[in-house]
Amino acid sequence: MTVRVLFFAYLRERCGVREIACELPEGATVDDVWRTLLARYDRLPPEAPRFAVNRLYVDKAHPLHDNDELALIPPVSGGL
Amino acid sequence: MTVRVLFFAYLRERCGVREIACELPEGATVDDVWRTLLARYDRLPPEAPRFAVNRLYVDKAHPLHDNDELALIPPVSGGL
Amino acid sequence: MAKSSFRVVQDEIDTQALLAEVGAPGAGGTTLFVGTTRDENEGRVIERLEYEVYEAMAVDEMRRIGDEIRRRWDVVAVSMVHRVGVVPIGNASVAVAVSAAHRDEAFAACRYGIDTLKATVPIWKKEYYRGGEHWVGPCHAHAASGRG
Amino acid sequence: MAKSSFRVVQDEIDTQALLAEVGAPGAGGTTLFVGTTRDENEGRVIERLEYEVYEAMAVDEMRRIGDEIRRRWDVVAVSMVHRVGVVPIGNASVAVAVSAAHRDEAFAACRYGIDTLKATVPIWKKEYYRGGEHWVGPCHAHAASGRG
Repeated sequence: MTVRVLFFAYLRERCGVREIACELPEGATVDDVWRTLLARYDRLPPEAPRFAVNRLYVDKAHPLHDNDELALIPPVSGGL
Repeated sequence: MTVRVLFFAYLRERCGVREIACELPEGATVDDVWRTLLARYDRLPPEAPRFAVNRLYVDKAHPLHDNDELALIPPVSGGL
Repeated sequence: MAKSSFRVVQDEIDTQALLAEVGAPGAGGTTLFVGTTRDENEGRVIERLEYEVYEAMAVDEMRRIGDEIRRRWDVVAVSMVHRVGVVPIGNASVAVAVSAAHRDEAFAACRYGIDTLKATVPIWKKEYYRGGEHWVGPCHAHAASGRG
Repeated sequence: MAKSSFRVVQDEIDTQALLAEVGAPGAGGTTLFVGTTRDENEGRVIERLEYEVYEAMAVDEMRRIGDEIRRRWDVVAVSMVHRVGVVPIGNASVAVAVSAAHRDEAFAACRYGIDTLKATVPIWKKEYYRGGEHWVGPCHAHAASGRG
């Protein structure tokens, strides 16, 4: 299955990418994607950000499905 | 000494007067004026309103001076 | 730059001007409360609303509330305005705006401002409804009079 | 008549329109919070501010906050708007307006609205100051880079 992964703010700048497609085995979770990204992007900080799947916050154990949109959400700072 | 007495809202309507001048002996207090008014205006309710002298809330024992402006302040209801 | 003001007006309240005047580059948050005249009170359908004011004291009293706010909270500016005379239903009758570096102060001070204004500023509301009229306040203030 | 809305905009926030849309004859009180960009943060003089947004989720998240407000408090309408892109210093970057029959609800719900928006809505602020730039957030988000 394929999942779109979105990068924002300092994660986007650090990794130099706004969006990638990830090929994953069936049953993969958010955490599986995160480990894949850590291996691929040296400049990703080791502490995980928050995650959203299809625009809803989820935890790392959340199972993914084909065509899901997974966003890495660094600490938000709107409303200031 | 002379004190101006101001009537507002339902007290103004009940007594049919907006402002009167009161002649008072030296040393008179707000309470002295209130008793005078009770004797003069049948339709004044017996429970006293709040009082302000020269635009500041005062208690009934407040001593008056010549040319003071004494306002009868029925329960306020602005800000709604 | 930021300016506090305390006013009684006869015409529409300009909330935009109020927000603008309390604003400043150091003020990160502004809280504005706007009180609007309602079409109903305790089951009565209100046809008209009129406010009477002891204007000189009302402005002084608002200024004193503003001074107290500045003593209690670290705010940038406070403005208050009350409309008097006939106020059409659904229109703003009162507005309180407070700007501060942080929103805790802006919220607390604005809340204190409207609460204290309602308790102390010498303004009186009269409701006209079908069949009578009524000075808003405790029950002895009722003065219904046959009209319809 | 009253209308709730949840928006991300690129241009000036129209607080007047926001107040108008949440207004209704049954709404006696409206509380509006406006957050304004400041010229200073932690001792740095800010020259420019830019907000990045995950727009689709930001709007969804604001709508969820609005739903939660309506579950918790007896309000008439809730509107939220956040400006993104470059926001000049001293301009409104965010506004939350809540109308209710009574001011307790209007204040509590507005406060909850801005607090929750700040905690959950996916928007990020970047400050540009003399000598660097910085994504606002916990310290690991610092990314100063020589510019001047």
